[in-house]
Amino acid sequence: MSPFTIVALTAALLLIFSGLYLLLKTHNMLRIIIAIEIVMKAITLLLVFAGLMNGKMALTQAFIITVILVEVVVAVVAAGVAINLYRHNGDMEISRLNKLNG
Amino acid sequence: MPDQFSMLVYSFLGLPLAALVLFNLFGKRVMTKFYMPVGMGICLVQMLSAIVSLVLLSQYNKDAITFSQFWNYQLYEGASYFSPDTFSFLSLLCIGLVGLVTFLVAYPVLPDRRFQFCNVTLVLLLGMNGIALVYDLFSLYVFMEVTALSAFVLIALYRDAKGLEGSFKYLMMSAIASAFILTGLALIFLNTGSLQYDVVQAYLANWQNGPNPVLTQIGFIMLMSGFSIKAGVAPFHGWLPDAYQSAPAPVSIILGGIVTKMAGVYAIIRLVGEWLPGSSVVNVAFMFLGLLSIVLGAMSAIGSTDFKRVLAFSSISQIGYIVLGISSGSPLGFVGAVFHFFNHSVFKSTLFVNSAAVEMQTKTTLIDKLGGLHKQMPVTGTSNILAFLSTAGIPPLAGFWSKLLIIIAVWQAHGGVVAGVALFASIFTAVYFLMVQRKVFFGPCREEWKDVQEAKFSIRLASVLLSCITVGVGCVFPWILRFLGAQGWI
Amino acid sequence: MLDLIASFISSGLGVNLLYTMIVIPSVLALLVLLMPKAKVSFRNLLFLLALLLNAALSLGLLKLDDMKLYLPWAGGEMGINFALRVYNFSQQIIVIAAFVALLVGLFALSYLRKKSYSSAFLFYYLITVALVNGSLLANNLVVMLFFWEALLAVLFGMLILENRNDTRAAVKALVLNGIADLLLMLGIIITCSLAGTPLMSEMRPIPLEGVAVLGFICMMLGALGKAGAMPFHSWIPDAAKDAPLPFMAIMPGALEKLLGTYLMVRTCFDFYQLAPGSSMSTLIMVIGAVTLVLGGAMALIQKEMKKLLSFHAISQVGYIVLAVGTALPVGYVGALFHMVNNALFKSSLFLSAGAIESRTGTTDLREISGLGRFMPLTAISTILCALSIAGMPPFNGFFSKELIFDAALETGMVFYIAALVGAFMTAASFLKLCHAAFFGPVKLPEGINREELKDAPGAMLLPMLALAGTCLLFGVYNKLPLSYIQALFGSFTAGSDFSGWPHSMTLVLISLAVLLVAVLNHLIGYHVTGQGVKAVDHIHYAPGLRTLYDAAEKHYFDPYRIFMAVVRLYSWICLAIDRGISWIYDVLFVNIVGFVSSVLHVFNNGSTRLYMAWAFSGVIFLILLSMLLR
Amino acid sequence: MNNELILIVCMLVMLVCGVTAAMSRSMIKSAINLAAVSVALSVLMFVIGATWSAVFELSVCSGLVTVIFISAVSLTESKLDSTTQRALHHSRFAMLPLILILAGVGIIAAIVLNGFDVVSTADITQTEKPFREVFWNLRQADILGQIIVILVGTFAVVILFKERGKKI
Repeated sequence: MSPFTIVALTAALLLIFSGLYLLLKTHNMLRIIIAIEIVMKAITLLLVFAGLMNGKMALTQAFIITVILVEVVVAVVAAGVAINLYRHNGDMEISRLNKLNG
Repeated sequence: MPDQFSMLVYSFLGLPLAALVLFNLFGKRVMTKFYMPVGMGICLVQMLSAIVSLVLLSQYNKDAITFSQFWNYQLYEGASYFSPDTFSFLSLLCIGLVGLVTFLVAYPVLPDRRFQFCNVTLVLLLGMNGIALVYDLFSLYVFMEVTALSAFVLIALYRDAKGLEGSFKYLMMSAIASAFILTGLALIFLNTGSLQYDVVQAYLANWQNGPNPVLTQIGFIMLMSGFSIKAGVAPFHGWLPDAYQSAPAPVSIILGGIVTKMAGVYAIIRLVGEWLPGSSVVNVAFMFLGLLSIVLGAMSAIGSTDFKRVLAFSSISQIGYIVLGISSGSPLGFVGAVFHFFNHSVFKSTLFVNSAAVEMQTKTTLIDKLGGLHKQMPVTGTSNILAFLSTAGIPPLAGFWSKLLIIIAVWQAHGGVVAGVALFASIFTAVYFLMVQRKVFFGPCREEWKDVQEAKFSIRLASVLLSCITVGVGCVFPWILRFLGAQGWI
Repeated sequence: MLDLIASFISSGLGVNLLYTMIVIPSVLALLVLLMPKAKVSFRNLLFLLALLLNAALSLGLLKLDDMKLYLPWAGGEMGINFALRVYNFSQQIIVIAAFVALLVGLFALSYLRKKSYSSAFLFYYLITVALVNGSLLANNLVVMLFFWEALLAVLFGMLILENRNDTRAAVKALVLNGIADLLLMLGIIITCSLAGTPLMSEMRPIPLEGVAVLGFICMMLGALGKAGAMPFHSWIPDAAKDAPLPFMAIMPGALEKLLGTYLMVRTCFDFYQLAPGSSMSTLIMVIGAVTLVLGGAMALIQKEMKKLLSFHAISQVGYIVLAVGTALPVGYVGALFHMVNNALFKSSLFLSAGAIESRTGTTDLREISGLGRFMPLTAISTILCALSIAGMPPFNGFFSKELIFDAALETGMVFYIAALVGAFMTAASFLKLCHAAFFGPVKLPEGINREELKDAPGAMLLPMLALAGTCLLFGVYNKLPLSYIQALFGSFTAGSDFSGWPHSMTLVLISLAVLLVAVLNHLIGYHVTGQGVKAVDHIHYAPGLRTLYDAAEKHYFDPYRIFMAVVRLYSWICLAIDRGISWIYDVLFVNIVGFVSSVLHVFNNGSTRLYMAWAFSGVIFLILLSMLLR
Repeated sequence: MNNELILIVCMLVMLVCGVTAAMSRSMIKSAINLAAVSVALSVLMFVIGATWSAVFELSVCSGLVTVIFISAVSLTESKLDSTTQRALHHSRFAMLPLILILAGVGIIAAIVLNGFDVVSTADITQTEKPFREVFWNLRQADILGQIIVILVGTFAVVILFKERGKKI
């Protein structure tokens, strides 16, 4: 039981938790994207940890690079949608997103 | 099997890529007329290839066509390559079919933005084809992201408030799902050192005795939650009605018809149905999720006032049936779930095609505003009835058989109460569909809809084609069952 | 000559004759129906040809020995095969039915000349003949039930022909007969399961114990319903008001009685062992006696010829039921003889009423009088039949009634007295009828010219007279029918001969005394009121009886009415229950669903935070579940 | 164990910066904190020898994503995050550090008390192939997926960021 394992698991879990907490609590669309990014960072940390544990660092690096790419594109699309919504609504308030019901 | 045939599989990825290059290489002036026909052609070729591959598989008694990679022929451990099996080809067939219908409907519905629509739809098809073809969980995740991203863009195609809103909600939930899936993958990868299907399957078969069972358990729960969000299984379904309702008409067809199923249900079927058929914990969990989806979807659909939203809730309910079938853990339930997968993509596309026809002709999908359209739109109304009956599981339509298999399997696995609830909920299915049918198509024609015309030819063609498949598959289903029995799959 | 034709037919067709009897009238019925309106005479010819063929074939049938025919039908262990059988019992009844049908059919052609529904009526008529043949020939109880029920449908069709707007009488007939047939169905199920076979020819008489009693009662009630005895009688007087008279003559007058008696006798004699003096026997005799007396009593006061006759149709069934109920050889023979006689004189009397109606436009005895001068042959025929029904020697009615009196007396004095009372009422009412209609001062309804009033046409007179003549023939030469009838029962009636003059002179004298009392009563009544039609008013308006009669006229005692009241109460209760259930479905259920749905809508209101909360709760649920289940 | 100390420090920096990014009232500060998380992560990767992913993390995440954020913030700056909103935001997240500390203590206590350990599954006998070969030869499907993801990104930019009123 190395301190590294403890800290890595705890840090990843706490980061994921705070990311999801932000996601759940915030009223701002851009902060949602930040929350997603925080969670992704934690997951990257987890992936690194997994690679260290199973000794397949090269494969892990390939995974991480792909994840980073996907994450960036998600951020771009999310920012694009958020900016368009801002143009419609005039602010980034997430509770304005209530037009769909019926 | 002759090696040349395994080249067939390249068409699933190669053709859309080639079309993308073609579209963007030449100017829009030249290509405008060709976007939709090329898309349709690609979907047709995909359907044909899928059918040929299915025939080949059964001809040569092979489980899967493993085809080599693009520039290297050696397969190391941890490699990601393509190995579609029967279920993959069935999904590819569904993708081709729904894609074809989408292009058929988009042809008259989207006179502008064809360039954008066709490009992104082709990417969407690529993503879904990738999901069906790959043999590695991480690649599955990547293609899932491709699918989801192109779906966000398609929903927000018109950049109207509703579309953007639905897109953003889908995006948020999908991001959470991705996070869950990746967490799960990381924790499983920690133990296996590879994410190839067979490695993960072998590990999951005996995970309790493997290293780090706690991490694996957490990882598996995360994985399941992520896939459930993508599939729209209750209680992870929140985004689904909004996304379906807000999307442009052709986009809701491809979303409701295939995207959520490829993005979520496909993985659930693979993981739970194929890899963990005997796991009682997972089966009980999915039994609860399936029942909740069935009941919640049906109940919510009853109170909905928007045609597309009713269909969205119905999707939740039907996906619940698929999940319930998988949760039985028996081969019968698996076959039932796979067929419900196919049937649902057929009849749900029909219904969305009809909603697109109604929306195009009347510019609204609010049920209370519509009424008495059957006289003006007989083809749409009739195919709608057929699809509804198939959804509700009325014999001899296709939906009846798959539901029957599922309910029998569930009865055997979980007892009569669960099967009874599932059966009872299908009464609700009939209720809300009859309600919609009565309010939209039957009854006296409203004054403002007196001059409504029947939908355009290509839309009618699409709904007639799908209705024929529903009826035809329903009629030949006993033979399909016999064939499956002869193959020893049931 | 007839013999020659019969043997020719039977040798030619053999066992095929059995289904030919059913097929030929049905096919010709269709042809009659499809014949164009313009070819009326051709249609009539075809109709007559069908009836003639039927009569000829029935004669041919007479020549066959005991024969059975099996056609596989709805298979199964119990083998509901299309089994037909002809043997001496059915042979004779079919011949009687065929000849009565021929004669009444001839009359009907003339009667229906100006009616719009004639084609449909003729079609129904032929179908009826086919179905009657079928039910008499059936050797399988289920097949018999099939024909039996089909007959009910045809009956309904014939009843609504004349008056399509007011179908109350038809519905009444349908309901009463339907109940009877339902009971019969139950009885058949019990009988078949007890006997182990649905084939009548295979059945051995079942002792009346336990379930067999129920089966017996159900079968008998079914038969009684067809015959029109109490408590299934009340549709007949109602139907008489509107239905065409040939219908009254053929269905309640003749064929239904034949069928009902046939089944009654077979039930008591072939399927079950009805012992003389047993409680079941007494029950049936009570039913018979009550039918007889009440039918007679109601007939007594009627002043409308059709109604009077229809009440007599009920009353005469009472005699038959009474006789069958004795379960004595003399009773069975008497019942069957009376059945034949009843078919003859009752149809003839209905035809007379038809003739009078077709000439004067009414059969109300208060409006017509002294018709004998204008319609002598009708009068003769009517009087002959009246004498016959009243039991005047040497007519056939006398001999059959004597047999029944004999049987009744042997069983109990009460039944004998009831039979005598019935005889008195019959005689009195027919004295009234004949007196009022044919004698006395001439009185015609408005619009009928004295000079133009003629006797009925030949086509009407011929059947009437032929039937009346047969009545006389069967009375004078009663050995002819009785020898046939006696042969049916084989050893059961061996050693006694019922033909010829009744053996007990005392009984004959008592019967004649009753007739004399009836004549005296009529004379007194005539003397008091001065009108033939009011000759029995002193009985009608006698203190005590008057209220009863009033109540009966208002249908207070109608079993149908009581039954319908019960049905209405029952249906009201059912409706209340049904309302309750549909309230559960329509209101409670819908409200619950609506409520749940609206609650779900609140939880699906577009708030992303709520959606995420859903999803996270799902994850927590999965984690908890996996922890719980480990 | 110098190495391990550096790793632990990196992770703690990640945690602190991540929570700060979540709690920060200003969007720009959030973005910068996020970049700091990325930097810490890439340092961590660099230390354990995952050079390629470290470079990617550094360039793409801490570079590109921050640029995207800042441009998005500047595009939507005007009425964004008024003072009341910020106060609200602050009050919403005031409890977060406390929760996190409690949760962290709980998790560590649970791990230590239960004697929970993560078993290494590394196969020492097998030498791993170099990253270049793994990435280019083994993960070809991923590379195809990446190409397609970039395609989607391009289309998304074309569709979502195009000026209004223009039709394509």
